[in-house]
Amino acid sequence: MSAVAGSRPAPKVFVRPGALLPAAFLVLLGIAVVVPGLLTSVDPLAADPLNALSPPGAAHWFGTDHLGRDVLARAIHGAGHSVVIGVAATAIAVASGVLLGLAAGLSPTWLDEALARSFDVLSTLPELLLALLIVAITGPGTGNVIFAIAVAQVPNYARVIRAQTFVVRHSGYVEQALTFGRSRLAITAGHVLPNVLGPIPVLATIGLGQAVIAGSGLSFLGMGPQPPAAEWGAMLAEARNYLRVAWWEAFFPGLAITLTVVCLTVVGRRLQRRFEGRTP
Amino acid sequence: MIRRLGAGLAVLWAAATTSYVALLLAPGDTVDILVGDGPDTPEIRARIVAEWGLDRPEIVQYVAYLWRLLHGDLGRSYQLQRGVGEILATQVGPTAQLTLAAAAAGVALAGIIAVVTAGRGRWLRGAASAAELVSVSVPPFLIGIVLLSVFSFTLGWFPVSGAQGPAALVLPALALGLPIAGVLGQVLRGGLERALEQPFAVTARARGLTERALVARHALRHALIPAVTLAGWFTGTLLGGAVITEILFGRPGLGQVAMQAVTGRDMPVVMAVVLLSAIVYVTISTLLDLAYRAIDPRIRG
Amino acid sequence: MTTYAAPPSVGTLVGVTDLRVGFDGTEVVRGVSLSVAPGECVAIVGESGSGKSVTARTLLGLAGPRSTVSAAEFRVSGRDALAFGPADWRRLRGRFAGLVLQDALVSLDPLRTVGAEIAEVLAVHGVVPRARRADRVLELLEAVGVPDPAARAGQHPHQLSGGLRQRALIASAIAADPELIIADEPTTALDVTVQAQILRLLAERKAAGTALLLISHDLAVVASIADRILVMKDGLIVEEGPAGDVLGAPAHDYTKSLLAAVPSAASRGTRLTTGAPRTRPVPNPSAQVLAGTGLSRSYGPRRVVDDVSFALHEGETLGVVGESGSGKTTLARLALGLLEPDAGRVSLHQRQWSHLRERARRPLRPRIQLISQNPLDSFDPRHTVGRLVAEPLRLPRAERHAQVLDMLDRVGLPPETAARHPRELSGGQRQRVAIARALGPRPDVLVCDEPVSALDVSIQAQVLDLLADLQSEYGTAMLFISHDLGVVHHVADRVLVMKDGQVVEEGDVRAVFSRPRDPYTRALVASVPRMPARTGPRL
Amino acid sequence: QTTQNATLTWAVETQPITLNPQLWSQNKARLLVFNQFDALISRGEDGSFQPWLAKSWEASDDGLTYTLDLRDDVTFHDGTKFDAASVKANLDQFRVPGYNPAVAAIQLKALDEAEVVSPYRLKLTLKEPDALFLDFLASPYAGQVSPKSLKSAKDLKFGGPDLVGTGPFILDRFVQGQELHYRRNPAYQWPPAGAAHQGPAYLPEITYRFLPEAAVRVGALTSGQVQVIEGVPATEVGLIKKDPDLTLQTSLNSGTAYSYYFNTSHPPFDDQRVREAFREAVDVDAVLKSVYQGTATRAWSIVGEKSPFYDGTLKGTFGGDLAKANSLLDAAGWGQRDAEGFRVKDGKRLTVREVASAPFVRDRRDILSQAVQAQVKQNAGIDFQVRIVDQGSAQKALEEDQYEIFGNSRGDSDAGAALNLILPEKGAINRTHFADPRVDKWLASASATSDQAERKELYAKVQRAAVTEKAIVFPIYVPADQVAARKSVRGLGFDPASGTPAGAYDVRIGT
Ligand SMILES: Nc1ncnc2c1ncn2[C@@H]1O[C@H](COP(=O)(O)OP(=O)(O)OP(=O)(O)O)[C@@H](O)[C@H]1O
Ligand SMILES: Nc1ncnc2c1ncn2[C@@H]1O[C@H](COP(=O)(O)OP(=O)(O)OP(=O)(O)O)[C@@H](O)[C@H]1O
Ligand SMILES: [Mg+2]
Ligand SMILES: [Mg+2]
Ligand code: NI
Repeated sequence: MSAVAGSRPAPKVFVRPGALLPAAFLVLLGIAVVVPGLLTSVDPLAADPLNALSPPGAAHWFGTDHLGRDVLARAIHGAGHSVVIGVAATAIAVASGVLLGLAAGLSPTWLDEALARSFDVLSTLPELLLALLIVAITGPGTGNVIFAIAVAQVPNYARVIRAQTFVVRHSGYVEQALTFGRSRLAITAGHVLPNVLGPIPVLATIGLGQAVIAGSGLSFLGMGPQPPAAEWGAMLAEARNYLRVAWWEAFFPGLAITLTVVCLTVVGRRLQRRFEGRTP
Repeated sequence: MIRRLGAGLAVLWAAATTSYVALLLAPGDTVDILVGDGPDTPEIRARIVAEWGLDRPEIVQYVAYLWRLLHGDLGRSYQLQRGVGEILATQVGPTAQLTLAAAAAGVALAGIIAVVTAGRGRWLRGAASAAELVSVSVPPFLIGIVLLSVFSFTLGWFPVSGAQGPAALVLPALALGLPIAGVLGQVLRGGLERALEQPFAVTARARGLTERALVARHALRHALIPAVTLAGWFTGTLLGGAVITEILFGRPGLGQVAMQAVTGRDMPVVMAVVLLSAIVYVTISTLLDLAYRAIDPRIRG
Repeated sequence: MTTYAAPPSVGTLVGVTDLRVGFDGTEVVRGVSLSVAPGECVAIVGESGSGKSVTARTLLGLAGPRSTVSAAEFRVSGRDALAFGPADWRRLRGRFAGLVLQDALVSLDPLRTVGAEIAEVLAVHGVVPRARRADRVLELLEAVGVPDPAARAGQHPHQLSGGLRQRALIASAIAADPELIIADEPTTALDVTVQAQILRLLAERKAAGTALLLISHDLAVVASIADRILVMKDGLIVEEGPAGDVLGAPAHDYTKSLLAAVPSAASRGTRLTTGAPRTRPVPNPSAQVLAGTGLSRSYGPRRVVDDVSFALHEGETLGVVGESGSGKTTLARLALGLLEPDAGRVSLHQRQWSHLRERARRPLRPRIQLISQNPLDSFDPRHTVGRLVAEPLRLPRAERHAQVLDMLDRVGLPPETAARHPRELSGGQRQRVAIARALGPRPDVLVCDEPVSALDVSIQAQVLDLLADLQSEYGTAMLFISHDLGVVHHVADRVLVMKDGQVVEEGDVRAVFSRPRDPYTRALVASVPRMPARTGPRL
Repeated sequence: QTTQNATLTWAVETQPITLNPQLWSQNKARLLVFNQFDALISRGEDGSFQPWLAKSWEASDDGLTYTLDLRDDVTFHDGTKFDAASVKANLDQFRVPGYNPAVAAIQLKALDEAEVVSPYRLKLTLKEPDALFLDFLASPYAGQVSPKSLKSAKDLKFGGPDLVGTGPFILDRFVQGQELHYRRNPAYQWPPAGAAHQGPAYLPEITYRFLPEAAVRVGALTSGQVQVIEGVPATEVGLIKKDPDLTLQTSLNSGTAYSYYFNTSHPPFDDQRVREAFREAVDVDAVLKSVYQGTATRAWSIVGEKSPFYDGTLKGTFGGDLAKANSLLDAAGWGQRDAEGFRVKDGKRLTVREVASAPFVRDRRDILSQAVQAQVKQNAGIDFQVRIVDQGSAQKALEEDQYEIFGNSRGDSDAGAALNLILPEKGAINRTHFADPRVDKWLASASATSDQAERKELYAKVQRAAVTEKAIVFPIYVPADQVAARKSVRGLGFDPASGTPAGAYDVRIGT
């Protein structure tokens, strides 16, 4: 005489055309990061002062910037900087977030409490301000920006992992594994860790988008990769002075950032739906 | 409550100390900053060191720093030649105005969009969701630039800058508030839709409630819970975003001061800003806890 | 298969012919006809997913988003419901018919007070003036038997027990004095004693002249109160008739199997699915495998298990019954060595068990295994069935695989199941996987914590038969926990009755249930709903 | 026709670090200083010194005493009288330890003492002759501050409304990060000799709004929200010129040209051929055209064209000869190239680094560096790395000799002052590590004489030595200031001493 759990049909994976576009863009982005040469043969740093600020046309599809560099080539090569910053920062943040979160979730109460407070301290500073502070200390540059964004994002992941660890630690299957006579270490490695990682793909995909935005924000403030590196945020920062004469110089890097983040978020949400679909 | 206060103070102390240590680790030294672009001779340096007390051991400087903090003395800015407290006092107002206006704009926009579109037709929801997605995906400074170009330079509806009057607040508040509206809109709509599917919502319908009454009386409060948990994030986004917005719109405020201080490594100002934002964060998260309790009786214990 | 298709007569409150409801193109209600006359109690019974709830909700226009509803004729309150707009439906809901939803525990808004929820109906339909509303809410709470209504009205649902919540929900359903109450599984999540109270409450409303449409998966529950019973399967009504006829002389095979599958005193010693007799392992009273003496355990100030002793012998099944919160699961965890007792000790094979270090306990763990109520929760969501079943096995890789297939075969699952994920299986299949996994290491003791509570009667019957078969094959001793007295009566040799962490009565199952000595046991036994005379009291 | 009561809003790029004239350090703040304060003397268009608060002055033949006759009709904004005692108080303030160590150590190095001879006559005694002393008296440092407010000001180092002067405007509001607001000083009767009118200023009020974003400044001007802007970005110059509602005025700055100084203390720039090759590898005209849209004036010497000491003969002596650049580098042993096309020698790439401190990068010099970077890479295989870092890191790099190029321009009203800092072996900002006894001697003699013709000749020798003979410097452009305004704004001008925008004394709104 108890509630009857209806079994849910297994989620089907639909391939809708709308789902394909973001994925296709991300693939293109991946190519731009790894082998930008496939997409353009133009040197993103080659300045041609005499052809500066020429509008989009046959010679330069996206026009040229204030130093006569090809905006398309710079946008493509910019992926390398912007996306790598995002990916590296997210990777570092995820790795340390998982480690810290897991440690907190499995620790005795006092240590857990201390770790949780330290996440608090990190989050008391707005992300951008913290990144600014770190960059101000370490100096501008790609590596430092990555580090800064990573540090700022660690608490996000650590908190989720910590909460997730609590849940998994008290779940039926961990208890069950105990009755099989498995050791704590084996259970942590075999059940807890893999299961707390569940939300990470989703969080990381969406976090990646936010890291790209944060990176471009820092670049915009002049704290990012140094000139002449093509980085979308830095390109935008330079281009803002030419808005009235050359909209294309700002438009394309802006579009690149926006599309990247939109596509990452869309894919992240789709992952999330699939993820949620499979854990009732 | 006492425990929360204690934890809050501990967080503040940790924030102050962390930033102090972090700045000590920075390259170059304070004297360089004070010398600046000007002529640089050993005599000038010696005078500066003496004047700022930089010849004392670091630990002494740190203790002195904490001691002064306890007395509400935030020190003197290296760059701006003025008391930090005084600088911040003039800057808190504009930033508070900006962030509150942005928060209000974000919340209002998100609320309206969520209530109007929750559970409605595919197209309406699709459009709202796309708009939200774009608003969180466009870098905030780009939103600012576009708003400025369209509404100020071209249409001339709003002044470009400054902190005069409500009209000057519209564009910066929007620039800062739109990404928030996007996130909040998504969360609220998701919450509303989830609430509207719950058994208690079906029960309420079975009592003869209209959909609108259902949203107003039941669903909205449920949707608020996840939104409230995000508010800490909003605070960070607002304060961080204020840096870019203030610079872009030429508004006075903490963000601008912070940026200036950070690039100039103006230690006292940086630390004061860090401390201030920690205070804001701690205060807001405490308030949120209370709000949370007010909304959700289940956690009142 | 017969389809009942009499046109609703004019006097009916609700009448529908050939009702079809589909979600996203799949029809889940496939031509149901039914009618409810004033003052009548109609019950729909059927297994999970047969479409009972959807039918009930559709009668109030609440089939939900993405649903498509069609009917040959659909009359509500004498009007043509097929032509209703949202406003027409709204005027009827709550006023003409009150709905008590299936998920009683979550059908009240957790953020609002119980009083506000009840008052809402009054406000929407303007049945009592604003000033009188608060009083009326108290009257209603009183009427449904909520003690201290004034205090309860100001509380939130989470502060109320399941029974009180269900009452409050019923109060809100009857607030506007509807002519019809639709109650969807109103007692499902409740303890037997509370269930009996709620059934009494509904019977009172019926006596007061309100018509009832009662939905349940439990035949015994509806037996006591329904005038007519409709048996539903796969979206169709397979049998319909006066309660006595349907239960006493079922015409349809499905109804028959449904009735036969109910475990009870009468079914002891038989296989539930076939009715054939089965052999029970003979307990060996000299070989004690598991024993607890003077066990106590507290959470905070509350003693959840209080001075409990028990002994379990080879081949024996010890049943543990008790209401929710009485400490059954806690006792199981103590027995499994997952929880240290505050006082007392547990011994396994007459050797120290509860006070061992985990390292010393580990090699012994395969001797005692667990089957829990919600198998899905006890499966690592990432693992396949094969991997899950293999986990407790300490065998070389090659043998392990063979053993897994063997165990799956024994629980009646095809070998392909090994590659699937448990979430792709039905509830009964999942419980089979759990059994396969628990029996893999050939334990001496099997602790079953409500192993069939989540299952339909027919599936429950299969699982109980399976457990019994495997037990007699392996001679495993079982600590069998259930809130269902019928189930315990069917499977157990001896029984412990628990209340508030204490054992109030213990003894041979037949003796305890037929001649309960303790007043609590007596109340418990009395609360069990009974089937009509044909099969006698079902315990 | 003049609208007497119209007010004006003027958008400026930088917010001053301090409003105290005695601590002034930014040329961009000059126009603000001279709204509020008057100096003792002023400079005419021809570079000559003219009376201001001092009616006349006389220097002794040995150049060791100056006697100033002051105006007797001047009052400070706080009502106190301006006289010889107040000038002395101002000068003495610089002697307060830690107050302004830089001025005390450089501009006032020679000053021995100030003596009040009579209420309006002051005698200044120097320890040694100083050709730049009059320049000091005409600089913002000599802006006269009420001695009373020097004592009572709440925040002396910052200045602000309670640090008062005698100028045509009274500062009555400062909002950090937002604006400065002045109102007219109705009692003002003592403009400098070169002023276009007499009596109080035309404008009753003026607001200076701080708008650091160039695009925002221009947007504010074109949409009529401000009437004047300074710091017009080169990209907008064309559009502004075309706009019939706007006017644009340009003036070259005085002082030194923006130049790259080569660090000669270590390779590769210890080799003069490499220094010359670097200069030849850049097509400066093309670079300037792309970066400044043709609005920048190419520089040929350290000293800017605006300065009377500019040596015109240097014009056309270097730059843009790619063949020469490459043959010079080949000759210097940098003949090989690596995979990326950069020249290498002994396995080391031909890398030169510029380190700049972010807060001091202005005028799109970061972009200029990028353009030069692209040019030297394409034209000569030189790896030019540009690092724009925070002040601390920049200072550290400079101290540790971790740079090869140092970009700098100075806005000193007397170019000689700048040369004294940059070129002598012990110069305070000698970043080239250049040491030439001849140059040191020429500079010393030029500082000791006040004969302008003689100074010009000496400075010409110095310039030739640095630019052509030793090639330690690569002059690039002469900084200029642009002011754009609505058509109705009249009387905008430039400070003759510095070439930066002048204060608002003569500004009016009319048709
Ligand atoms: N909103 C819905 N969307 C899609 N399918 C639904 C929906 N509601 C019910 N169903 C499906 O309709 C079928 C019948 O559901 P219903 O809830 O009526 O079963 P039931 O007989 O009440 O079962 P139980 O005893 O478990 O309550 C099930 O297969 C269920 O999955
Ligand atoms: N980890 C825990 N912490 C605090 N209290 C607990 C914990 N586990 C159980 N309890 C409390 O102990 C009491 C007994 O719980 P237990 O799960 O043993 O009851 P049960 O008889 O199995 O009930 P049910 O039939 O509902 O499963 C309950 O009131 C429960 O709230
Ligand atoms: Mg149901
Ligand atoms: Mg239990
Ligand atoms: Ni049941």
